[in-house]
Amino acid sequence: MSELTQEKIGLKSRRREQPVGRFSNLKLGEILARQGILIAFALFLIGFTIANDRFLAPDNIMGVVRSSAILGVMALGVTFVVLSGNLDLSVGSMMSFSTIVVLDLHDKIGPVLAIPAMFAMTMCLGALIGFLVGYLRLNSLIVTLGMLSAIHGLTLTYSGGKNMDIADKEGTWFSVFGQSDLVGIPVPILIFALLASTLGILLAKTPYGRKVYAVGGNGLAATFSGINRSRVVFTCYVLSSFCVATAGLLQASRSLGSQNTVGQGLELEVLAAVILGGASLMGGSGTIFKTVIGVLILGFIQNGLLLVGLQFYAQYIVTWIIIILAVWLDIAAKRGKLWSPIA
Amino acid sequence: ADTMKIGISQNNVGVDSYQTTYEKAFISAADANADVETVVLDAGGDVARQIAQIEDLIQQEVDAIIIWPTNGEAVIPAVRKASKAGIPVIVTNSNIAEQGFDFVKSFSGPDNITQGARSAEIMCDKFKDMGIADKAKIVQISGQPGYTTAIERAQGFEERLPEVCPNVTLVETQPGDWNREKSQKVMEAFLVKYDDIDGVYAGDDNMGVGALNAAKASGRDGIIFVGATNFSVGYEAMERGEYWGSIYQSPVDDAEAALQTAVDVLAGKEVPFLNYFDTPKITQDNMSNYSKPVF
Amino acid sequence: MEPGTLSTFLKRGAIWGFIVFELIFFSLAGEFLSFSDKAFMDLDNMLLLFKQSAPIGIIAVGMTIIMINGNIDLSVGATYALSAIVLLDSMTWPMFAGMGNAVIPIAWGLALLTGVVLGALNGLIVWKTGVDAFIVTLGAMLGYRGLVFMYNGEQPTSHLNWTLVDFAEAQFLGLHTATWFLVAVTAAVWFLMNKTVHGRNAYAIGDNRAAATNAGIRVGPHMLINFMIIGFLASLSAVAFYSESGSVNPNDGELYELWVITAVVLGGTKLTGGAGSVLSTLGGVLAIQLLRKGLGHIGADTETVNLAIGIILIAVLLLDRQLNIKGKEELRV
Amino acid sequence: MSTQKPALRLEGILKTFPGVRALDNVSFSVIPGEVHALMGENGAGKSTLMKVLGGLYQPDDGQIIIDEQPVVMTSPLQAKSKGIVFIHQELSLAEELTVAENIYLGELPHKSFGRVDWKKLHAQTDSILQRLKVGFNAKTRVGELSIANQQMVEIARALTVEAKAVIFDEPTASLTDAEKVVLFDVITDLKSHGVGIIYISHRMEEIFKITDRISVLRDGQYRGTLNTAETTDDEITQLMIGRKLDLSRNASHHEVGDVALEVRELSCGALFKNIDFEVRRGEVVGFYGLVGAGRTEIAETLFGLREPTAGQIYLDGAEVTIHSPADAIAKGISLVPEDRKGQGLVLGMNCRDNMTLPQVEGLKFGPFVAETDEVAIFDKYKERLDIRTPGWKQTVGNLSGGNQQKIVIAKWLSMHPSILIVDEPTRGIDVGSKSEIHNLIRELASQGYAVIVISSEMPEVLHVSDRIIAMYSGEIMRTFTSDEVTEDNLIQAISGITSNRAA
Ligand SMILES: Nc1ncnc2c1ncn2[C@@H]1O[C@H](COP(=O)(O)OP(=O)(O)OP(=O)(O)O)[C@@H](O)[C@H]1O
Ligand SMILES: Nc1ncnc2c1ncn2[C@@H]1O[C@H](COP(=O)(O)OP(=O)(O)OP(=O)(O)O)[C@@H](O)[C@H]1O
Ligand SMILES: [Mg+2]
Ligand SMILES: [Mg+2]
Repeated sequence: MSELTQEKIGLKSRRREQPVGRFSNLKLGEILARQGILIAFALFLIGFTIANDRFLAPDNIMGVVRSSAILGVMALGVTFVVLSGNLDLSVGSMMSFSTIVVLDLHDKIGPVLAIPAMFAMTMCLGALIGFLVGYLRLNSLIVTLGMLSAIHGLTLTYSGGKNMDIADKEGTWFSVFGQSDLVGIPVPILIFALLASTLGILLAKTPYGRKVYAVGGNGLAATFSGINRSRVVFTCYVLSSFCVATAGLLQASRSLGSQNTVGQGLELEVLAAVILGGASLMGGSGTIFKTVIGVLILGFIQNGLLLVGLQFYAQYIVTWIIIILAVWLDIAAKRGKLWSPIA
Repeated sequence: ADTMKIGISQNNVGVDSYQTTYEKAFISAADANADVETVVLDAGGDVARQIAQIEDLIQQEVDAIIIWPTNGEAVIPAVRKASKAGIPVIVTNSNIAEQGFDFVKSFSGPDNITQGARSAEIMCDKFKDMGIADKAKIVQISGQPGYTTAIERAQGFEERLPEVCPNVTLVETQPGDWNREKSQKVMEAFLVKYDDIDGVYAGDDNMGVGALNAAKASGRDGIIFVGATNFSVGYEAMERGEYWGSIYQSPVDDAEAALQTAVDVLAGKEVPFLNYFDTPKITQDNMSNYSKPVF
Repeated sequence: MEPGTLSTFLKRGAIWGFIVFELIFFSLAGEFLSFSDKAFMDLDNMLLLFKQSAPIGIIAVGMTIIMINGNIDLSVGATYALSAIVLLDSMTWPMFAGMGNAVIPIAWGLALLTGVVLGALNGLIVWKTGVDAFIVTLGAMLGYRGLVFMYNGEQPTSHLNWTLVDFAEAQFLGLHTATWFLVAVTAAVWFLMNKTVHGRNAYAIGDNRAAATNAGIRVGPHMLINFMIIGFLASLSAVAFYSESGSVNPNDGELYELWVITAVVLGGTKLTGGAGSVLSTLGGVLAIQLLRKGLGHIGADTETVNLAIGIILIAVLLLDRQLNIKGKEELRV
Repeated sequence: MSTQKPALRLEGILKTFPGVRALDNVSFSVIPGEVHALMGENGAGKSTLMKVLGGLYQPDDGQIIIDEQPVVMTSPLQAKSKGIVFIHQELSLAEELTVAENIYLGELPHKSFGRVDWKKLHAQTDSILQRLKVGFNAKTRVGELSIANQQMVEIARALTVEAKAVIFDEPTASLTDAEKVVLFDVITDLKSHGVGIIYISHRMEEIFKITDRISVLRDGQYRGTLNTAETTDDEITQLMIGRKLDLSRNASHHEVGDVALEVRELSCGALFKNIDFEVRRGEVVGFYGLVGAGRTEIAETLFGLREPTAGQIYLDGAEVTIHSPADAIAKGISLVPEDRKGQGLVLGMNCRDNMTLPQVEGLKFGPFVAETDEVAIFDKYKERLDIRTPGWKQTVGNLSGGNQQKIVIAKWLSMHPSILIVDEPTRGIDVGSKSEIHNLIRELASQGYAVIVISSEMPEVLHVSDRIIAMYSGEIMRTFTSDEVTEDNLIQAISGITSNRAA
């Protein structure tokens, strides 16, 4: 690297008058308007509160957040994958895998060893996907769909198809992750919050986060900037599998027993939460904060509709409408126009 | 004797441990019988795939076909094809619609409607013991929408309950999709919404235990949980005294009955057309008579 | 583009190569592993293969258009189920009572109309709100499924009309009715995408939407029409399938969207739009169906089937990549 | 001329973007049969004005008048129907489609049932391509063409319709001289048919060669119109940037140092072969050649993006293998790539983050990115290169083309490389900034950097280089020192006429 500093090159400044008023600062109102998703969130919180006065009861809120935590933890990881311009449809199936594995190992080698062993196994799967998508550049949709199926087969083989349950449910401390409270807040919420803030900072504030955005925004430009695109994608999948393992731990600890299909179908819910939060499927845009909002929206929709007591099919229909309205409002606020400019 | 080639198309094996245990039991029963060779297929819950599998089995010229219908009516034309090809068809676990009876030799499996009815009786009897049969309020968590088993169990329960306990009210039903986690979420909402819940009927023990977990987490005691299809989790919860009762149904019996029926049909024996195997009530009171389910 | 240049054919060849591989593998493995006396590559079995590929195949052909156009449709499974309900239920409506078999074309028409309307609704929302098609149709996947359940609760909707069943089971020139549907749809869509202005514009929009807009192509109406086409094809698939089976579960067609998309991507259509071919999609559909059939033929159990399907999907991509490597001169990116 | 009725007029156009007033009460008109240049610095609002005319943006105020009738231009389609053809600054092509389909995009000729009339399409396209004297045919896939040829496809669109007015937004930015000649012929031809032409370019020599009048924008405001025949470089520049420009070469006579980069017998398949050259510290080496001569590929190889099939690379005398761009950066090499949108920028990212992307790993405060340092770097280069943006938060995709290019240059300058490779560095950059960049390149050299400049603009190569390497078809034809080079022998060398290769 050259010894020269910028000062030695002598950047002589070329003074020019900046035309006054040509560039004004963004106004507060505009900044608010960009957070359309928050407005949407607020709107239907109000709606549900009117429909059922128990909706905003602290217990209920705590309950919703707690049961959203598992989905939420997975969504955090998937946010990284989506930001890097890829998809991950294998998270549901992988979560079933980690839940089953940790429950099985709990009785065989004890929780202290079972937890790291399960994390290691899950993250190996994540690394495999990361290798296929990151280094071999295979299409992530198909790879992860294939892994969805393959990991399901793996789980069935591992468990012999049976439910997996901890023998001594009363006597194990393993339930702390899923069932106990700390300073009055359920531990799953704390774990979710901790992970969300850590990953949020990782994404927003560190060089690694910057690289994830760059790779998802324009992989070629990232490569031309000396970023190892393969490695970034690889780590995103490993990170995602770490989140999945955490979710599996929470799940296992919450119910101390599980079906083989505990995570089935979660992949689309997770993806919906991430997209609802405003991340672009094309990669390169989205934040952890928004994903958390997306997770909460989904959780509160489900809970709110149950509280209102709609038939389940009416819930489907209302969810449809809310998802589209929320995203519509979000982008309409960003572009400042209700209707799209598509010709 | 010549070996019998028997093909089976199951509903959706990966989805719960009942079906997986069934598959395992079926394979080992077939292995135990030197005269039987099997092709075990899984429709993954998809009617189209199941019909394709029946067509494939016909094309492979198996001697008999066992089918666990994904849809009791949609498979009728495919079953007719098998029957036209001279291949006897045995239906297992949940029956096909009457229109198709002409094309099948026998049905073997549990009676879902009776199961639902029995669950209602278990629930009612318990309420009577507790002296709240006049005012109890219950909620139902049903199986995956669209599945025959889910529909029939709910139907049996809902029809029988008013007959035995006319004053018990079923305040709300929501599906739990055979999924413990989903059921737990549904129950959490019920608990917020209703201050007064005396009983929960769940379409299977997995969901029942999910609901139980929700109640435990929110510290609500005194709720009577009744399920159907006693899983080992349910059995354990009964041992702990947290879960009241369920319906004892063994996938091993189910699988063995189906295979035996097929073998009998091929051997030219007379078999009854409706071949229900018994699924008794199991509660904390009589559970010592039953061994813990293996699944 | 005049399709079919040698280089593009070779690039798309991976899927056909894979089909050949499957045929050989299952034929050989079948000799040792299967107790069936029938060979895997039996003519009847191959004819069945086409027939069994029809439900997914017809939708996949539609999905190819949508994906070339740069969108995606996750609601096809629900559209398929709802059209099936309309098809079967309408035959029992009192207003058509006494019409005998004349009700069949009416029921078909109503079912197809359902698909077109649902597709149009998706298309309109995508067009007018500018919300990404992924989200619009993810929502619709739930919403349309809700309509399915609303129609008849959790009960299956059934109407067995044996005339219809016989028609659907019939074989003409050896091909089953459903196969004819698949063939006709593939041919029509191939024509549409390669020979007509609409098709070429759809390619352009998917390739570079800004360029298409700049050139004065009206992006919205094209997307709307394409969503109507896929809606139509989803219901056509239902018509072909349920004419034969006569009963629809409310959760039929679930996960179809994923298998359809898999087939389309295996066929080489880009998820980002602008490139793809209907014929290769057909290859993707056949490859998947053949895989299931073959695994059944050799008697693999559920775990193995799941594992094998997963691994093989990935293997096909690897093969494709290997075929497309340009050699040393390629940019290392 | 100005007595004639204008073909179209823009009056009092106002257009703002969040935080930017791109056009402020701008009026502008074109007379049939004239070539009217629109000039201004990067970000002055030229493209925006044309997009308003082309129906891509709706003005906040003002009106468009065509044939004395006010029109509300709501879509490109409508603009087209009014006879306005827009050749965009940024390539606007569907790469998977053929040349013919792209040229007639949006108006493919068709027969019954909406069938494309391929025969007619290809016949029409072929006749247009003949006029343009290009080496590809109607059925070629556009993605396979070089950037220059893609630009020719864009230009071909001007010939497809009965145009009233044709807008060329920097059509020559990626053309070589041969293609430019063809373009000018086309323009002359259109002109003779009474078409009004709006021509945007930063290249003075072109402006004087083909335009009749020149309108100037500055900071979104209209600054006046001049008759080309009656004006001078200086006068235009004065209007554009408000001061005079010193275009003389920074006569920095500094010592040339040791060899920093040495390349021996370097080959990469058929792309280039037996490349021998060296660059010393303090030296600017220019690479000149036709499109496809292989210059970019050499640069990419030096930057670790391609694996050479033979040959050696030495840095400061030691042989090295460069595995990846990250490796190249670590070894002190920077590359300003040719394609700013595809390779240079993450368009959805803000200006600051784009600029510091290659060094973000080095700008740390603990585990975090040191954002204040980043902003400082941004501010420094914003000032130095006069980048027009409301602030570092602006998304790069919203900048004008030239300002985007400046961000790319800043991105690599701020790395303090010991070897700097710039590929078409001033593509789309205005005269003021261009001379500033040239000065910067010279200055960098004088500070001891080794610089390679790849350019298809002869004046640029001649202006900045100490030595010039002429390439033809993947091989070095000759190396000139700045004293011996003339335009003629340079042109001969790159056309493969001379074959006395330099040692
Ligand atoms: N979509 C947009 N959003 C925000 N700002 C924009 C947008 N488009 C253009 N601008 C801003 O408007 C101003 C004018 O840009 P324009 O592209 O018209 O410049 P130009 O004169 O064509 O410059 P160049 O010579 O670099 O092409 C610039 O400051 C630019 O950043
Ligand atoms: N014969 C050719 N026909 C079409 N495209 C070509 C040909 N040769 C090279 N190209 C493409 O043209 C582009 C520019 O060519 P290349 O980089 O080899 O030349 P260069 O000397 O850097 O020219 P320039 O920088 O002026 O584009 C590249 O994308 C390359 O793939
Ligand atoms: Mg411009
Ligand atoms: Mg080049």
